[in-house]
Amino acid sequence: MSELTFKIIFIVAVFGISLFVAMYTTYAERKLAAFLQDRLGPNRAGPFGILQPLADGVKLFFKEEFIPRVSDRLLFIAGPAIFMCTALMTSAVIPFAPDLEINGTTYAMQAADLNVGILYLFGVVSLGVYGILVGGWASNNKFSLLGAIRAASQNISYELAMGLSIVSLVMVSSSLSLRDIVDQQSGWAWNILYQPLGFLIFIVCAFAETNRAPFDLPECETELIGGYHTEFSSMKLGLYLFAEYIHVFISSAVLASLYFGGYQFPFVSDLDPGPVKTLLGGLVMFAKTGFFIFLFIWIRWTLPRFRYDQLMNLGWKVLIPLAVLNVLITALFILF
Amino acid sequence: MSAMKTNQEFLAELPRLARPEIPYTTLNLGPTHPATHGIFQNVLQMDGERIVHGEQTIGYIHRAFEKIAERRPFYQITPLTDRLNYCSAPINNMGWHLTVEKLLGIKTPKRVDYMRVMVMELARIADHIICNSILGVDTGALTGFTYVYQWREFIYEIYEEICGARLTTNMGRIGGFERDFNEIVFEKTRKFLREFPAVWQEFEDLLLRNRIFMDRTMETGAITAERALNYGMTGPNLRACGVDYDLRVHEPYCSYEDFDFQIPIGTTGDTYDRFVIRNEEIRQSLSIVRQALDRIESMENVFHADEEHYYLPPKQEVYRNMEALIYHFKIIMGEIDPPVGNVYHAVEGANGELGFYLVSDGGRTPFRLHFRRPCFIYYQAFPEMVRGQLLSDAIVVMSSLNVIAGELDA
Amino acid sequence: MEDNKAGHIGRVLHNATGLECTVTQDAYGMFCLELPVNQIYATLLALYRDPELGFNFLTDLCGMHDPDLPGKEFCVVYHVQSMTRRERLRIKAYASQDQPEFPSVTGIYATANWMERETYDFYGIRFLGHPDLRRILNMDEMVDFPMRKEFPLEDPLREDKADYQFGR
Amino acid sequence: MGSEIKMSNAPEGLAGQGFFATTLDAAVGLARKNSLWPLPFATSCCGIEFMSTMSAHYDLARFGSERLSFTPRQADLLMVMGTIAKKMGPVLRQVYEQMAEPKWVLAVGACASSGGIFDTYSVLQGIDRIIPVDVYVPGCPPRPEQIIEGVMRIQELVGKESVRRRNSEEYRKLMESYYVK
Amino acid sequence: MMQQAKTLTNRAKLMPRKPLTFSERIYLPAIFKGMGITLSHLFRKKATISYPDKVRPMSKVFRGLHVLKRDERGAERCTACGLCALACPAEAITMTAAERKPHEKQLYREEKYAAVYEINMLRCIFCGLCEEACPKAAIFLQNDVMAPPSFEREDFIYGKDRLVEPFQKN
Repeated sequence: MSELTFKIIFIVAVFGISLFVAMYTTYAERKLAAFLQDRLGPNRAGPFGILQPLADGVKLFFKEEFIPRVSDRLLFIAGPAIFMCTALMTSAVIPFAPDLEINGTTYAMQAADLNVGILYLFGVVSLGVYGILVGGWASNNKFSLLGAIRAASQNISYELAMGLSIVSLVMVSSSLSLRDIVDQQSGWAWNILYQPLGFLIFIVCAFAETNRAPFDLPECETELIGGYHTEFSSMKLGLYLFAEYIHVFISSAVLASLYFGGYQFPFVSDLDPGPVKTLLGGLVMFAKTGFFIFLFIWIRWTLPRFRYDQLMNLGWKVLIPLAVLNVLITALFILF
Repeated sequence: MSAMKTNQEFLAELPRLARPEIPYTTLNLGPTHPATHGIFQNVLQMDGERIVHGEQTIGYIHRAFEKIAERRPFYQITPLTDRLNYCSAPINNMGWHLTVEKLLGIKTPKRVDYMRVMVMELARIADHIICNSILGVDTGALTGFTYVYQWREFIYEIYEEICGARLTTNMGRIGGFERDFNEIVFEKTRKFLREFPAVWQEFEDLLLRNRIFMDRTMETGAITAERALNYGMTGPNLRACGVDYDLRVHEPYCSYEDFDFQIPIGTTGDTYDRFVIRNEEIRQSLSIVRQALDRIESMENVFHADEEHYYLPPKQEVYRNMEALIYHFKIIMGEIDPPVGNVYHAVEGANGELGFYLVSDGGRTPFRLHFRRPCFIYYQAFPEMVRGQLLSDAIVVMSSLNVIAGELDA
Repeated sequence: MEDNKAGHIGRVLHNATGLECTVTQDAYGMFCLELPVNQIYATLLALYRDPELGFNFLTDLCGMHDPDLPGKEFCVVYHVQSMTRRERLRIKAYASQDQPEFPSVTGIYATANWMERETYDFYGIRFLGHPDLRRILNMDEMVDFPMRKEFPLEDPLREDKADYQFGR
Repeated sequence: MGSEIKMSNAPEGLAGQGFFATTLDAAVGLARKNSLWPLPFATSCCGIEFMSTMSAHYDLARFGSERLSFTPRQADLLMVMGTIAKKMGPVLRQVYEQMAEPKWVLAVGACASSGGIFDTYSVLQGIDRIIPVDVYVPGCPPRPEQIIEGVMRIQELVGKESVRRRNSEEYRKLMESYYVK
Repeated sequence: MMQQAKTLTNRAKLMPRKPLTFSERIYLPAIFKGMGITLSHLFRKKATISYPDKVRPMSKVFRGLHVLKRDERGAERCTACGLCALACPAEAITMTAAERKPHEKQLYREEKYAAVYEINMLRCIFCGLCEEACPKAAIFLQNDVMAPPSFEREDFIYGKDRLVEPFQKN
């Protein structure tokens, strides 16, 4: 199998897995929310309701496409498309499992091993906000516009702190490639142990970047009704909702890779490269990702949300100084 | 970045900002906005996310209660009062019965009073549960709501044992109750008193000292006691400003003077204070229910005043006794010959002073019945309370005021 | 003692406004006062300002319509309350069908705003000096005043009820 | 979670070795009925009972309907709960018109269905005067059981409906009779 | 005025406002506490009663769907006196009275009976006043049956065919 064929297969597989995970994250969200609230959650569509996401998907697909007369048609369609695309693109640089070696050929379990992987990640994630901004603007609805503005300012503010927390991580690992970062964390040598503060800042920012509670201000059901997607129906809405869950999935994967050793696990790291290691490594990676997805859901159903100005205060006055402090501390450690 | 300014700074700058060439954004909050529980409209003039000015439109579920009341005999008005503040229907029922009894000069036995007190306090708890947990929902924390709502359901179960309905209870009759409380009522109330405080504590733990929640609610929608009084605020919203006006103590009705409880008051009158006051009122109400329950159980089984002109005779009597049958017909036809007069009676509803102004001309229906609906009166203050604050504040202020549309619009 | 209380309120009012005020107490313990329309504002202001009586809380304001009282068809009932003395005072004022006009007390009580709008909405009683006298509960397009006794209660368009039952 | 929960039945179709074929209508109907996102148009008392329906004891989520969409664009099921005054009528209608097809309407409670106790000049005597109603739920307010029952009736309706019914002449006529564009 | 107001009663209980402590200022302890609470519910017994399969027990006095009772011989109790219609605040009950013919003696208990008896279930508010008003114990609100939802408005006019309880032979 040539390199290219494998890459294509792998990329398709990653897309498929992302979509599948995102789909079942919606299910998990509903089910877990129910369990956290002493309820049962969806259980009529299929055994334990596992066909629920499918039902939602089909329903959304067959719902009327609606483009308000006063909206900007082109941008209205572009919004969800951009959002979905960027969400899917982020998965390119994530190493999902250790390399697979068959008959002397090495297959990397990563779509693209960029040496500036982290920068790519940032670039694409910040593009994602355009999806919200464009969609919210094009709707020509005040609630949508407010949501879009909130999203833009929130994402920009939190990206700074996120970037700074990554800076110290990069200082520790002296590489911008996600793969290198993961490979360095073999066994128990996870970055969380060296960068606890950085991790905290990063995870808070990750919540904000994915627009999840307690930072779900752009959407904010009780204030802005649906925020940026108020005017969207049918599959356009589906794309927005779906992309949000892909974001959750990717954020969890990035969190796992950067701070929790990705596919590294004490026993797994020591194995010889081969299908077994790849498989187990992949499982470890997914388990860690799954935990973070659970965390995302768990926090969402526990906390009240911030107010717009408090969110800004937290971002600019707390997280960024803390991140700078973290950089300084890390620098001092490396220096001495 | 205007979001960084304090409200005072913002309001001080307003005249400068208010240039005619830059119009404010008009944001239409309602009538079907998710945060307007029930239906009313707030037209907000916004400068970014700041509210410059607000104006409400109400009347979206105006149902002409007062007009209907002029066409119905007294006992048929009870189901109407249910639908005033439907979150705590029994308080409305009892308030109405107390008003009519005041007009007719009926003295109810102590046990009936205590039974009423018990039911009213349960209703108050139920109402405050809704208000505070919905405040949680509006700040984004949905989960606490489902925990405490289970206990509101439990209160429904108690209602159901008493009267046979869950929400709009039509509970009680002029002169007492339609039947005695059964064993299950006492049992369930005991269970409620035993187990609910822990659940409520859990809910408080989720929110009360959580900084996100505190930041959201503190210093939002504050109003001074003076303005609150001028706006006619009563109930928890007034008490949050530091005025200990509580009709249960002020003008004790229904033997409230026999009970030992306190009136929680706040200091600043902001959303957080209203939340805290309602929490504490739930605790006080629990204590009242406990006291009432102890007294009821040790008393002889009377559940209505002995007033053959106004209270229906027992069914068995109606089948056998001619006199009873006549009274039965007379009462159902509404021919109870009430005295001519004006009565104003107020009870401490869950949201404040719930008054009934009843004018009787001696006919079978009231000549005029006016409901003093606390929500209607204090909701006027909303624009003043949110002026200069953010959109998110408007939402939490709205839900902490606990405006019930049924009461608002009547 | 009770009579003295009523008399006391009357005297205080008389001293403050210079107008004749006879306060009585009804069978249910409520102090009552009947005033001509032109004295309402002065009296309520005096009540509001008097620190001793402390009637500074407007509990309720509502209208009333009685077509059988010629010249006094419309009535506005004010309930004011003194929280410190735990007393309530009911003030009634009448106006005729031809000129249902009352002074607005919104200048004293912010709360009177909606109450007066409601009364206007229901009875068509005009409150002079009200900042924004519009309908509040009913639709703006409505022309009648629904709480007047002659206005029918029922919706004329209903179809699922039988009117012939028992004289309705 | 016991096995006594009745799951939605698979649509009728041809089952064979490794394949299962059914009509598009049946499949879409099945999907739709298990994913009815309600728009709670809660005005009064019934809205409180709707809260009960959503909360732990009754849990409408079991039917896949817990995602409340407060924006009409995303809703499938308009649940009108509570009195609709004449002042509110145009608003309700606007909300209905804004909903994307296919849409269903559930009138919950006496007031929404017929005006109920409020036979007055200000209350609309049943929302079916301004929008077509699919299922009525009696009660004032109905118990959550009845609301769930009503949602199940809607599900029945949704499951049977063909994908293209909304393009049909009959449907257009219905809309025209309500002057819905 | 506030000074006056503060001394209204001697039962006031001031709810003090405690300033945020350091641990509260840094958000995390409260967040973890909250997460602990919600997590503990994850493993708790669920409160849900799966309605169509399991029915929540209702009280004995629950006011459900109406039924027109028969007496112990199987004759209809209703005598069409109209008190229920009069007592109904929703005006949901209509009836037409008729004289009992001699051969109908086993059908109707009294000499007058309701030839037509209709309840508009959409109007009905289930307040129970009709049951209370009935001097013959004829109308009764069942405690275990709820009025079912339906598709058509006409389905809700309950005539005698659906109201009178089925004849049971003892």
